[in-house]
Amino acid sequence: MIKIKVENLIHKYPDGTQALNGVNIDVVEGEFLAILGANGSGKTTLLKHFNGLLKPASGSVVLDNKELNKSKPGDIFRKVGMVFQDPNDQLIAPTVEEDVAFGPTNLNLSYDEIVSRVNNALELVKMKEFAKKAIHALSYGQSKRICIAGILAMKPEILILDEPTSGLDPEGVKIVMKILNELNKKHGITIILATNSVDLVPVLADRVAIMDKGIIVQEGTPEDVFTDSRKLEGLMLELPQIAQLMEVLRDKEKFPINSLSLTIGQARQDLSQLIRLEDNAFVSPEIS
Amino acid sequence: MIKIKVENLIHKYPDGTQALNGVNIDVVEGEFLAILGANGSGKTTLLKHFNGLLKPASGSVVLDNKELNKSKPGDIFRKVGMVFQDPNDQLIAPTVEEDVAFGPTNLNLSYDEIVSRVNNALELVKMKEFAKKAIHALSYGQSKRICIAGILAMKPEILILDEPTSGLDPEGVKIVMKILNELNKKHGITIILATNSVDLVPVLADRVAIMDKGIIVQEGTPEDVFTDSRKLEGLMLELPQIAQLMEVLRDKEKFPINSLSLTIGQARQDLSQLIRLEDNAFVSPEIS
Amino acid sequence: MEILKHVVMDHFAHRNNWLTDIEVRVKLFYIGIALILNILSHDIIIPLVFFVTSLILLMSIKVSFVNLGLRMIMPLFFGVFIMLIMGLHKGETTVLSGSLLGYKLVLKKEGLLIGLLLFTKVAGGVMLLLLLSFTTTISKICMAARWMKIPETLIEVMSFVYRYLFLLIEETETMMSSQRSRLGYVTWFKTIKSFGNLGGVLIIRSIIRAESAHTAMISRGYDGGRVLSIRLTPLVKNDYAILLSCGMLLATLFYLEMICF
Amino acid sequence: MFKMKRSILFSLILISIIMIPDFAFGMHITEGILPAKWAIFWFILVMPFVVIGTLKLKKKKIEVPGFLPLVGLVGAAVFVFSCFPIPVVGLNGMATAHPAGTGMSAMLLGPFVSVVIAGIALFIQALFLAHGGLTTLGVNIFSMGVLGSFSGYFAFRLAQRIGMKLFWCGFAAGVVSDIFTYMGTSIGLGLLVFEGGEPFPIAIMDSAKAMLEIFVVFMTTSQGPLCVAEGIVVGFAISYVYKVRPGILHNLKVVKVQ
Ligand SMILES: Nc1ncnc2c1ncn2[C@@H]1O[C@H](COP(=O)(O)OP(=O)(O)OP(=O)(O)O)[C@@H](O)[C@H]1O
Ligand SMILES: Nc1ncnc2c1ncn2[C@@H]1O[C@H](COP(=O)(O)OP(=O)(O)OP(=O)(O)O)[C@@H](O)[C@H]1O
Ligand SMILES: [Mg+2]
Ligand SMILES: [Mg+2]
Repeated sequence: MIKIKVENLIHKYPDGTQALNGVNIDVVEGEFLAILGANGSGKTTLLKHFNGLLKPASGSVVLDNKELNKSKPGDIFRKVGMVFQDPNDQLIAPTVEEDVAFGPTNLNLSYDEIVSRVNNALELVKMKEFAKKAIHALSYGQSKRICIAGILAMKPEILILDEPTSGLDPEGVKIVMKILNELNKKHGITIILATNSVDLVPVLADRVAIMDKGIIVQEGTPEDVFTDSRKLEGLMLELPQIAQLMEVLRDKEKFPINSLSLTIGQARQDLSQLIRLEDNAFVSPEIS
Repeated sequence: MIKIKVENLIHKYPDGTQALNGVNIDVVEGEFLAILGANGSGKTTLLKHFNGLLKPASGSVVLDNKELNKSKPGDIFRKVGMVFQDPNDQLIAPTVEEDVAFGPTNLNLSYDEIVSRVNNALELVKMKEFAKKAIHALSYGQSKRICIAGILAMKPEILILDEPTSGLDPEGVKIVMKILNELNKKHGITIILATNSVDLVPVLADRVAIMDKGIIVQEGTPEDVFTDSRKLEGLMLELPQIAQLMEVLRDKEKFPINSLSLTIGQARQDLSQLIRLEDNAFVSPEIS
Repeated sequence: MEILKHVVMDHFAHRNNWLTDIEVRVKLFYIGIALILNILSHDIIIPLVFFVTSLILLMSIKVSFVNLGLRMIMPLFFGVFIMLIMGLHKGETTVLSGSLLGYKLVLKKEGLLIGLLLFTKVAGGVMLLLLLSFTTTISKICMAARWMKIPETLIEVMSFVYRYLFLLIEETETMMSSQRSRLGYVTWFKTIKSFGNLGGVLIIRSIIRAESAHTAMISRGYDGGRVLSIRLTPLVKNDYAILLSCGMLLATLFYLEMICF
Repeated sequence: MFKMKRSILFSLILISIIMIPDFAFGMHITEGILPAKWAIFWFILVMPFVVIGTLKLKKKKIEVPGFLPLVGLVGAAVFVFSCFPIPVVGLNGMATAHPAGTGMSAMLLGPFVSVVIAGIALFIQALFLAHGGLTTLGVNIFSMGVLGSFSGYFAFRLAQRIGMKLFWCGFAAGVVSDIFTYMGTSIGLGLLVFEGGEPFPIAIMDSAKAMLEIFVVFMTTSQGPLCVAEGIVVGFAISYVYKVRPGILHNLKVVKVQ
């Protein structure tokens, strides 16, 4: 089922910058969509249209068969939660607990419901013991997790994240990606994520859309999208490291590889198969 | 020749956090040193001791055989330039030109000298045509480059950078790394760089120091340091993607690999050699 | 906030055209004298002349009517307001009268005429200001201010305000979006409270930023000296020529007004 | 005929009242309105405040390293604060109005420095937003800078002296500085009616009546409720800072260390 339908979306900033030049994309319920693009390609601008924070100059965004322009902001925000790039822009209450409770309180829930939602959300991001801590005493990675918790506590159907892992150390990246994966696969939340780093996308996303100069230039599964490094380089992007290696092996060293593996697991399989193939050849030279 | 000598450095923040717990490290003239560590491991704190922005609680930092505590700040800043993590914290003048000129002006140079230095620095980072532009109209990657230009215009002997590539797209990362490489190899500037992303370090650094909880736990060439993924994971870090793949191939698939390659080029060599080895085996089975 | 961003942008001043190329001191001289003539004038001709000429100059560098209109609206409302006040308080000849909630109001002709003069002065003066702001960047004005021996400290504070204004606006907007996306603006009291939090965050952030800006300044050799460094180029022949012609034009205008009206 | 005239008058006044919130952005007197003598008068009046403020800044800049960027950044923050679109209900219905913000800066940096900041903010607004103007800079600095800062500062200190909670101290600063700012603007506008030709007492009475009327119009339209709203916002803001980073308020000597 199509959850969000974006048609011919154009956006102009007040100073005349046309940041979106006609974007078309459908988001399917329950999918994990990654939007990939260089600095300034329009990712953030597009995301802000998904929950009506920005208004289209022309074109339309349809959420659950209802045009966003015609929905009440409250209804949209109830369905769509957004995590911004900089956690400092998002955390505004003095303590962790209060911040996570900020959203649910505004939903006019009962006190018990609020408390249970806050607890559950903190549980999910593994930050329960930090409930009473002051926001400014958190590390960067921790504040990022609280941002996610704050949105989760509102129980959105769709979760939008703008570069959720920039500035995090590898461990932090892993944790955030694990949380997202769980939310998507276990809880069925639709996830849309914008990023300009290629290495974490293939691991998780069901589908990748590549943006450039305000339009979506390519769309498909990670395997489809990451086939050609030259094309990506034209968009200021690159293949994931592993895929780069595989491409070099295929093109320069003439390894017989069909599709480029994107993850370490896949590459391991491919390469070990190759070597084993050769082993076979070694065992029975007559056949070849 | 040893340029900076850090001995038993301990730092306490006013709120009691002991961010450095006895750091020992030597920086050799003309080298490219990468300091790698998880969020909160003390990288920024250490960097700020290299130019005297922070004062040690105990221990000493010696620059060119002179204790930093006993040098005049002006002399230190002439030698050591620092690029901060957030460009918005570093760019203080309203336009690009004025900002780059800020440092040279404080060196009391002649007007002509200032102008020529500003021009050269902007040339180096390829931002000459932006000279008159307002700082707030720059994109993130552009402002990062102006930060570097502002420091280059002071012609420091040592360049210190705090996460110079976070938030940049792959193209931006490449450009910044190319600039740094040129400065280091061509102009002989000593470079110290802090980061928590592992993939760009091996390409450039001569030496890597890994920090954890305020001390340096490991030190050596990239090849030395990146040998064991479990050790790194304990420090919230990981091997570069390529090295991870090679490790899996070595340990799980029993490929006969001696040292883990870190870059795509090395891995390509290693793997193609492997296959060729097998080919040899295939061509002359009698010999083996 | 939207409208503010719309208007506070100074990208017009960053463009290259013949008006932005004129020496900033020449422009300031012209605008300054013109503003003085504008408020000294006793009839609506001079303000209208300023209004029209500035408008034409602005059109010559392709400033759109929308941009001008947006900035003119509020001052012009103000002009109407002033016209009403003058009409209600000055002169004898009654034009209209009535009472509002038992309060007697009489609009008078002479007052309205004075009001009309003020209205045109507003239009002329604001257009002159716009002529300056659409063609001159703040940093150029800072340079000119230094030349005019305005205390360095003031110029430095202004350059800081200008430098960080856009950054803070942007951050505030993001914070507002995030509050909004968590329903921080659903009732009046919540709105007010959200604004309060926002104001608090803004103060904290600006102070933290000030600290790191200062650190950065120190590490770039700052020891209490100057912040701004670029100098003004000396005035050249061309500048004097424009200066002279501007001066003569304005003098003629002034003279005409003295003898003709 | 007479009825028609009356209805024209009514609609004129109603329209202008409804329009007020739109131009009342910080409520600065627009370029071109003041005759030269008043412009000069106001410039001379505010000059000492600006000079003292500048001297204080200069002295502090040398004494306290980092004071300059602090003033610049807090100035920028107050500027942004004064752009918050606060929804209020007045005689003219629901509207969004903008706080003055001087209460905030006076509280944080003291009244004299706050005058300087207000002056710079007014200068930038005059240029970029065409709010206020250059020849009217004097009167605007008087109403927003001098009256707004000093009244806000003293209200805050007084409230603190009598032991009110921090929220209410901030509230007092916000409300009082806002009211005084509008008072200043009303005085500036009302004096326009002042005529040298008439006998002094009559002229004064006339201007006073005009001032009062203008002030009443401000207070009954959205600007009145805005004073209260600004007070609440400033109160929340200052108590937020105190809750999250009390150190900041201690360092700026806004509140004493317990
Ligand atoms: N508020 C704004 N006013 C004017 N132009 C803007 C504004 N915000 C963004 N832009 C411009 O719009 C374009 C798209 O910006 P956007 O922030 O969507 O890029 P992005 O893909 O999110 O980039 P990044 O990876 O750097 O976050 C850029 O050219 C940018 O300069
Ligand atoms: N101003 C400060 N006051 C108190 N504690 C601080 C301060 N700055 C940093 N710390 C603490 O000191 C430790 C080291 O911080 P530091 O900023 O050096 O880490 P880092 O390695 O640069 O991390 P990151 O990768 O997140 O930039 C952290 O635990 C941090 O919480
Ligand atoms: Mg973005
Ligand atoms: Mg750091």
